[in-house]
Amino acid sequence: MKAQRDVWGDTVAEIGLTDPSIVLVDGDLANSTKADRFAREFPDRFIEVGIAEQNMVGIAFGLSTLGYRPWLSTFAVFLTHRALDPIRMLVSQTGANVRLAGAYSGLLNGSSGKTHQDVEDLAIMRAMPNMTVLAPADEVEAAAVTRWASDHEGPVYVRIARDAVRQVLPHDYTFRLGEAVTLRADGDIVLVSTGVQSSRVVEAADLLAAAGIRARVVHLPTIKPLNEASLLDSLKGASLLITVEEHTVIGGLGGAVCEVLGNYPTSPRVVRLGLDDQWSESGPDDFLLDKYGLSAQRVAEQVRSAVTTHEAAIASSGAATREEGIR
Amino acid sequence: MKAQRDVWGDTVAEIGLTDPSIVLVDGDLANSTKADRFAREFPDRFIEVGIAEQNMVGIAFGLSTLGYRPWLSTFAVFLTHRALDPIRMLVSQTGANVRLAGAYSGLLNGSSGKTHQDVEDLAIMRAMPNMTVLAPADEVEAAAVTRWASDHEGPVYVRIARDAVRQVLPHDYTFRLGEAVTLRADGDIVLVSTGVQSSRVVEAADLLAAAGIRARVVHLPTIKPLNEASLLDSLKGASLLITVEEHTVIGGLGGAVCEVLGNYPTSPRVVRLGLDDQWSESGPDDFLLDKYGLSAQRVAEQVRSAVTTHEAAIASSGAATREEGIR
Amino acid sequence: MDIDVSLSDPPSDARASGAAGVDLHRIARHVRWHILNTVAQSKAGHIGGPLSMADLVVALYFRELNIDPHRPDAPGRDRFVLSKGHSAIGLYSVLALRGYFPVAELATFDHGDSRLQGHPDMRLTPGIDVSTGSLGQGLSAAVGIALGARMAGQAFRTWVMLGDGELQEGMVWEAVNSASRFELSSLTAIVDVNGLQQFGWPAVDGRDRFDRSEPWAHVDLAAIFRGYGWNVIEIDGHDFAAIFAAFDEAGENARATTRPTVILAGTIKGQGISFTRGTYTWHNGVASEEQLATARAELMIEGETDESAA
Amino acid sequence: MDIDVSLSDPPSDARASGAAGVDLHRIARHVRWHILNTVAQSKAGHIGGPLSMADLVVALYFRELNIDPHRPDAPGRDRFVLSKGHSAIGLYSVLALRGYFPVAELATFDHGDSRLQGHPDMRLTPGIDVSTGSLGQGLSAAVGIALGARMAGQAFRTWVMLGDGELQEGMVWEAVNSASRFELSSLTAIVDVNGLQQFGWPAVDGRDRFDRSEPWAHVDLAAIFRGYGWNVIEIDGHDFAAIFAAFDEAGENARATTRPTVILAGTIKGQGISFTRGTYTWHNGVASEEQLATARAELMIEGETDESAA
Ligand SMILES: Cc1ncc(C[n+]2csc(CCOP(=O)(O)OP(=O)(O)O)c2C)c(N)n1
Ligand SMILES: Cc1ncc(C[n+]2csc(CCOP(=O)(O)OP(=O)(O)O)c2C)c(N)n1
Ligand SMILES: [Mg+2]
Ligand SMILES: [Mg+2]
Repeated sequence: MKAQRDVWGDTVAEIGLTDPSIVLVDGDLANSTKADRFAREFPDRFIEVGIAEQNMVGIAFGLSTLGYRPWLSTFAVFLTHRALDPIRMLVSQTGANVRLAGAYSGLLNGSSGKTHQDVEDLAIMRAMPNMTVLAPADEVEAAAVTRWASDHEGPVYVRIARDAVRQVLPHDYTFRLGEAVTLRADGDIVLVSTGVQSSRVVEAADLLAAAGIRARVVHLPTIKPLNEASLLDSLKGASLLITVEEHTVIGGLGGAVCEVLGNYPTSPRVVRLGLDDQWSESGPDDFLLDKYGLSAQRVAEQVRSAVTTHEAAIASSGAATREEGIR
Repeated sequence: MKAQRDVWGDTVAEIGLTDPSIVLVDGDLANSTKADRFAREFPDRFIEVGIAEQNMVGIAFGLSTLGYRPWLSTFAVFLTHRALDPIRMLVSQTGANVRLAGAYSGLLNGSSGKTHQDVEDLAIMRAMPNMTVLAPADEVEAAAVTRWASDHEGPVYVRIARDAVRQVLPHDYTFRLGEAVTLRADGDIVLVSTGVQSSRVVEAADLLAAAGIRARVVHLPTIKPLNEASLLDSLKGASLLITVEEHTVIGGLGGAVCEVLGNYPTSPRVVRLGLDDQWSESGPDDFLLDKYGLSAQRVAEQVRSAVTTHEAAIASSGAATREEGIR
Repeated sequence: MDIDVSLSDPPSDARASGAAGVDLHRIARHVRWHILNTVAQSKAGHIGGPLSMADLVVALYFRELNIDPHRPDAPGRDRFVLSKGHSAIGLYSVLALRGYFPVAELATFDHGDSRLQGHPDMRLTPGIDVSTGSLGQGLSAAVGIALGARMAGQAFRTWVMLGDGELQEGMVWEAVNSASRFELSSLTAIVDVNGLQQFGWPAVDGRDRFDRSEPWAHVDLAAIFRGYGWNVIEIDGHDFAAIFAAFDEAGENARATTRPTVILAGTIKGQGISFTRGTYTWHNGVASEEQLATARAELMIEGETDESAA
Repeated sequence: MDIDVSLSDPPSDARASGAAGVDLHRIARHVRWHILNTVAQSKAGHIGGPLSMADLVVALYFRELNIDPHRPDAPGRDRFVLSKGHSAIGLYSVLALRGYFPVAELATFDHGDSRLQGHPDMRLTPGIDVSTGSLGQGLSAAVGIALGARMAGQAFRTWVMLGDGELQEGMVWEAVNSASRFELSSLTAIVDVNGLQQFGWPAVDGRDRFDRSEPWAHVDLAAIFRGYGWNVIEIDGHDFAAIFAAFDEAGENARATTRPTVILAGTIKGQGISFTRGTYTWHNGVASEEQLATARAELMIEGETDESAA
């Protein structure tokens, strides 16, 4: 198991060997984000801006106008919140060739707590025109996405996790922009997830299988642009859809899925799991995942109770779709 | 017809007369946002911070810890983007008593163009825990919401429009947090809108009525917290639901509605109208509304074509719900 | 469209009329006219800031910058970032007179489907190097450009125009710090110190009498820039001789020092037209027919054509 | 829990042992021990920054601030904002020894469901006036507090502790500008100038040898603050006599001038423990059992109890 930040740091350093246009812009966190590997290899292409995230974006933009292809790296929350206005005007509105690596995304940041957690990045970056938004599942996909983004023309935001998760993708995995990736094919209860949470959702599916509930697992590494056809295809035959994300339940993966399905009135019910519109706290990873409902165990529990509610509703209405609702 | 910014400026100045805890923090735009009225009346409670939006938020927060109830005012985009990190940490995470008035929201900002347009504020602010997000329809509701927010304990974001729209609410209107407001009761095609766009949607409904299409209009002044029961109630009997917002179609009103309806598999199809995930430009109001599909005329057109598509689908499937989809 | 100028005003100093026979005073008058007139026709736009920086931008584009209007994307060109993007119409007027696009196109300013957006858009307008409009971001972009130029072994210089109100934006100081840390002597910032911003602080006792105090009255800007390790030059931003002396010094600094240079240019907001001069109330505004007539007379536009201005 | 101290170290200067018979040196030793030990037990947290500011925070809470640990919300109390919020454990240790909450509670630092969050949370911890953690925001909050105090006719003073790396954040300079514009002499900022941040710039040639250069080497911080109209005091931040002299001067400034005061306190990152001292690699870190033993010995904790420290 290798943490995504390690993979990102190694991969960017590796790409730097062959692509001299790659430069790295740091916000005084290179030893946390693992940008320090690039710094050691390519001191002349490593730009330490210090604790000034807005300025980082401006400098990266400026470099991009000369043909450089900058990666920016700092904690996700300081990109998506502290530097949002420069990202909007200088990167998104101009379509600049800037890659944003949001490190320490989600809940798990080494006990730093809510001031350092980014549980809104997907909602914020997804709303921005011209922005590609990626959230890899594990070490394999983190490497693939880092390579893909390095080659891509235009703004990209990549959600990078601090701590390692169980690998769920094969070593020869190929990342395809927008495509849904089915990690467990079984079942008409479909769990849709993104980022490293997908790894925990696969574990949850295993727990559910042990309890006799078959659940499909669909992983969406691309939050934007979504390939609707691919998503719909992966959801075929679903009777209940449960989105799970290490992110607020508002406006992120769950929101994106609901927006797509809104077009299809007979689509399955969607239950959204994630941070329940609340701030969290400091604490060890296991504690946080457990308390905020994102551990494999807790996801499995919540799926079980959603299934029970769903089946009761179907039984009482005698129909495949629920009676209650807005009709 | 009175512009919302005028109403906001007058109302805050009026409240200042009786409530000495109200202070106003400006970002060098008081003569645009109409905070200058308060400045003239209460120079000792008017705090000019200058062009420093992050600092505005920090200062307002500091004042709130002493029992003051600050209103902040600048262009919406410089609150929701430039000052997002202080809003997150100092206002949202602490639940501080701070009121954010986002002026010149949406597309229409006196030809300033995309660098000054805020078409993501609802998506961004809605994702933030503890944040109340309001978007009044007209001058009457702008006054009501300004009063409500002035009394409210905790963080509030209010979307304020620069230019006047046709009044759609009665003078004795009472704002109730979270509640859906039905502006046209007729029809099973339901247009759901928010902010000043609701006024243009009422006009669109009139145009549609003239063309023989009855459309209900539901206005949601509260983007967060949504009162689900009230929303569902207002949507009863809907066969097709069309959300319309002067905002990106991603993550805002349309997103919120889709998230709620996701729970109800037999709910109507939702078509989302608004800025189509693109940046806009400078231009006169009418030009922009027309080009970007938000004028009454253009909304009516799009509704008509959505209805045609919808009816064709029903006819060909012979069912009340569409065949195509993910089943 | 080449520069083709008939000299009608006597130049007040040698540099203001140079090799190409261009009379900068005259060009600046025409620029000022286009600012007021274009905004009046478009019924929206800024006036005071474009007018205060006009002489500086004319001096840059007609004498100082290494640019070619026919090759606006030439890799080796000097870069100019209008960080105070709300003054776009001032820059557009200079670019048009300099030949980047037809003067007639100014009439499309702020219209729909126009290349001349309310704030500068580098993807639309020939000659615009960086998109701006949200204040405080241009210097960071310029730092990135100047740094990239050095990394790429390019010799061009990078110029930025900032507003004095804009300096309140913290991001500017992040960039000021980086510029000297990275020893970017090829970077020259000009601050249009016109002593006013959009609303600002009342002059005396909190009552608004349409007078306003210097936004930086309590602050010693030169000392701050020096503290950050910058070269500082203070001049009258309406005096071409002083402007060119400052440009020369900045050029010398670029060659001979490791420090970026800031030119603190004292200007008057709304300069050049009697009713817009020295007041924050003309930060933006739409002139009436009568006011346009007054301005035309004051700027001595009558009988001159744009073609003859540049 | 009242302050009850047995004097065991000879005080090195008069002020370090005052009316209450408190030995600040000894308290500071215990604070340092709690910083290292608590983080080691919690397996996460910052070390270098908490250690460098320790003497200053001890001096504030045990001598300078007008506070009462039993009434952490008293309206007239002096306010303290730890803008460099990552140094929370340093402040928590001082607050515990000062009697705001039991010393034993330090063991809950960074645990789930704890009042002692990784970064200070004003809604959870008694004695925390402002939530911080995202760098650069504390001074703005303090400006708002000091301004509000003046508006409300309250006489208390407002103190802020900033990191030297933190000063790179532009929002700090927005607030610096406001503080002097609003003539907030009741505001005192302390900068913990420990010459290091988390990663920073390599000392010599771009190769990383775990040495780092002064983040502000190219900058004259005192000149900048003076340029903004602040009173500036420069001291050794580990010398209690110098610290109290600076506090006295800041108090005098609060009464006699209209300018805010900044104390640029020269410190050493990781000060007080041999292996954490002077290196950026202990910005954060978890000490081994062996390292803890070394520190215990160096800090002379053996045989002393916390209860006897404060
Ligand atoms: C971040 C940001 N905040 C606010 C504004 C709105 N605004 C446009 S111009 C202006 C005043 C600028 O003053 P100054 O920089 O002194 O420019 P000048 O006097 O040259 O017009 C303001 C507040 C903006 N464009 N960007
Ligand atoms: C806005 C923001 N950016 C980055 C960080 C991550 N971070 C925490 S501490 C630190 C270094 C701080 O250096 P300094 O201010 O000098 O503190 P000290 O040396 O006293 O620890 C960084 C970059 C942060 N907390 N907030
Ligand atoms: Mg100005
Ligand atoms: Mg430091």
